[in-house]
Amino acid sequence: MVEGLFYLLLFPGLAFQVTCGLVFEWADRKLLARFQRRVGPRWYQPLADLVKLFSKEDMLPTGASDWAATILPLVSLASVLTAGLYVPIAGFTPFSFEGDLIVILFFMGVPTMAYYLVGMSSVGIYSILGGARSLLQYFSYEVPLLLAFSGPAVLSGSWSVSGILEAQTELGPFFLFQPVGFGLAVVGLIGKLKRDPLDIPKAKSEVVAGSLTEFSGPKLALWHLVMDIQAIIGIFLLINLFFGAPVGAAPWIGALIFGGEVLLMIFILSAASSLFARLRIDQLAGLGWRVLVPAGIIQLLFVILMGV
Amino acid sequence: MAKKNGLLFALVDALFSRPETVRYPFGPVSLPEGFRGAIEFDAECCIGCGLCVRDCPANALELIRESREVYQLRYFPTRCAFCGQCQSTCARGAISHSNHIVPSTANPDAISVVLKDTSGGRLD
Amino acid sequence: MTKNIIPVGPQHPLLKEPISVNIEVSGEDVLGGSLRIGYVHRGIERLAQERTYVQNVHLIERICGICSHVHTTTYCYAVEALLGIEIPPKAQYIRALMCELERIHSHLLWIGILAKHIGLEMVFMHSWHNREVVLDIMEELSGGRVSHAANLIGGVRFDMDAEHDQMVRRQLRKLEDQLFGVLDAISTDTTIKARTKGVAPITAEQIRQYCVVGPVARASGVDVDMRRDNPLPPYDKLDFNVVTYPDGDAWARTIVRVDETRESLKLCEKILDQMPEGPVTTRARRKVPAGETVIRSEAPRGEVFYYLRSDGSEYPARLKIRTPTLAALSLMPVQLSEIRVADIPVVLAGIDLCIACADR
Amino acid sequence: MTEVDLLTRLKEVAGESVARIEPINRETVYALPVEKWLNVVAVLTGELGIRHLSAITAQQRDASQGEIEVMVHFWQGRGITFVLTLPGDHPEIPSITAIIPGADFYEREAAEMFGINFTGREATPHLLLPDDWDQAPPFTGRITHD
Repeated sequence: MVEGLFYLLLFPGLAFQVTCGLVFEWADRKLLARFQRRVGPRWYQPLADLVKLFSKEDMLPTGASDWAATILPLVSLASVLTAGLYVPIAGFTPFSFEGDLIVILFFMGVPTMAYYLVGMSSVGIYSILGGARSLLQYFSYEVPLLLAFSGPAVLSGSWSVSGILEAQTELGPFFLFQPVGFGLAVVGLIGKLKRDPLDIPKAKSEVVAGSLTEFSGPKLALWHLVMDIQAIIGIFLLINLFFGAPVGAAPWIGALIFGGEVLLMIFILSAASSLFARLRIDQLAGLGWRVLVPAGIIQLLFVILMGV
Repeated sequence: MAKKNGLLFALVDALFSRPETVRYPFGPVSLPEGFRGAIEFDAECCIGCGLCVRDCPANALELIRESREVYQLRYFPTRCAFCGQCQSTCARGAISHSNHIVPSTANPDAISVVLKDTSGGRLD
Repeated sequence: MTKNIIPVGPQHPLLKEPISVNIEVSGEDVLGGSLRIGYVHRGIERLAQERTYVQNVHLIERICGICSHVHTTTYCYAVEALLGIEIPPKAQYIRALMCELERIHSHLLWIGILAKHIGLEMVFMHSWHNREVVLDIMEELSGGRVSHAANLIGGVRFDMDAEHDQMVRRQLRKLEDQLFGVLDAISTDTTIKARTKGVAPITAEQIRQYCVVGPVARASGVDVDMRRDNPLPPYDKLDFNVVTYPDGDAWARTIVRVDETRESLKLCEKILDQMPEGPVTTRARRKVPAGETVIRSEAPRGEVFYYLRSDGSEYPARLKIRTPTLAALSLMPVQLSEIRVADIPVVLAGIDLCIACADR
Repeated sequence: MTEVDLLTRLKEVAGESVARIEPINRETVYALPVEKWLNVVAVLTGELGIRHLSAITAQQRDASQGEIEVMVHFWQGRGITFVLTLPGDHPEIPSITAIIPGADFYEREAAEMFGINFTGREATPHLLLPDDWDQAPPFTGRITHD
């Protein structure tokens, strides 16, 4: 009971994930700032933003669904936190079971749906456009992402993340065997997180802030938290699936290596957002279905043949 | 190489060079030689021709006549557009721009200073 | 599909200045748009009639925050034409130098804004970082980053000695060093190309119909440049290329400005090389004899047109200012059709909006 | 096309009242009758290829007379300006937007600032002035300040 509460609230549950999410946001903003020759925020800036937003007035335009706007960020937060429970941190897996990869992917998909619904339940044209775009984008990146994630699963013959980790201790990190799959997973993750260059649903110059245009105060804070935690969970998952966990090392060395891998991933994401211009939604659909999906299928076939 | 990976090169270059941000109120601010701040007035040189008052596009100057030889200048620093016209107009070199930055206000008529001579009429 | 109106402006993250574009969309397709300007109309043409010629120099400077110098230069040439005086050659060269620096600064600003609109915040920051060098040069020379107050009727307000000359050359070399990589990157980058190539093409015929000028016209293959066609001194003694591209799409508009930035850098060096010695001001009377004049000059955004009539007093009788943005804006509703919602920022950026100029 | 040729052609189109008046700076200036204005513009943009409209300047040369002068500035390698004089009490001039779409904004501005009525084009909302502007056009008469 006490142990369960510890897992849920502290590690790897709420407190740890929120902290990691905020650290991710800080690292990301700092890196972006340095790429742009700026100084960047101090380490407590994301937390300060969060506190500030929570203390702000909560407004919604008349006609927007108050019910949807309140419940959807909470549902999203709950699902990303739940997903986080099943993702191993440096090989530490308290709740592992066969098939937890599917559960994680399901829960990770919930915020996207919530984002779509929240846009559609609003009255502003920007929100509606943002919601519609997020669904279109979902169809473009989700299939390549699933194909990329099934690579490690097929190779290790297990649909649990800890099973995939175990397989990697024998075979070596999977990104060596599946570089294409790894690339696809990164692109898919960027799409899932709606980050530059695939921030089409919330492109500032086109649809202001997408579905979240009408949001303010605590609800907006919750959405920011969801995005941050979703990002860090996605990164954790990617590392588990493609880098594996160090074998037989002391826990602190394992944690150190894991932290290094996380930083590398954050660097890749930040650099990608700095280096590429935002795609149009039709270009993304074209890229997704003409390039990424075939590449994913070929990669999967290659993995299946290798397994045989 | 630099051509092909232009943006990547710029990114790495930026990452390993010092940030350009100026921490404005905390660090030193370098002003150029010809910076146009609050004006300074040299009553010794002034002959009271009043051209500066006429040419001022912002109506920031008023000439006060003390006697035939002695003139003072009333200056509204927050009306001033810092254009340098009075300095260029004054044939006797009685008006010059200092490097004192004047903070802006909501009411431009609120502050006025009577400039008597260079040392006493300084705006701080 | 239902039709919706996207209100871009008067306040919108896309815009730095207030303008209202109501864009009719159906899903992701743009059907058309209507335009409303005048949010920053200050009545400068009317105000100018209430001020003396000398005061007007500084009023005119405040038409625009980017091309402020070219406005005062054109105005001063107009007044000097009425006065019948010619300013000393060195003053002409200093005016031209400031004009070219301003062109670099305006184009770099534009490149940054385009990059920001298509989600390349890093290029935006780097471009504006380079622009800062140009602003530093101008501040060092004139004492002001944006309001240079460089012009007087009858000359320029500051002189350039050998030290200034060295400083400008040093800064320009520094700028070249850090700029050319970014410019190359912009003209070869795949994603920028993907977002701008073929977007909202303007034909040369449309350019002529709508009397559009400047880089937008040159990007559609219309070879106009008032620096060459109707040179104010000292452009008649300077040798430079006018960059044109035939494509007419957003990509061509980008490349034209990138190339013009390079061209202007070269021109700055030439101006410095040819800079004569001598005084920088000449005496100008306050009362301007009756008469009228028309002056055309090339601002960073295209042809600036000034009509000035004097009735012999100290106050202008009529001052007419036509800014290049006004011409380009009339073309915008035409461009806002058969594009996607995602192209709106590219189209809006492409014509280099300067609303303060357009409204006056 | 030389200036003499241009003047002859203009006289053919718009009658003998066309006059070449004193040039302004480097511009050649022609005075035209308002009635033939549309025909002149059609000839200019069509066979003469003078298509670039730089600006339209309206002004009251003498406020007491009230006559409004419309100057239309073209550019084709050199500046060509046409001057049309309108009566002050009822200034009316045919719109050229059908021939030169780029004239739209300039005409609207002149209409707002001087109260000139450009005929033959659809009514448009204000371009520069506020929507609720109810005073006289800014360049005619005095503006009352609050």
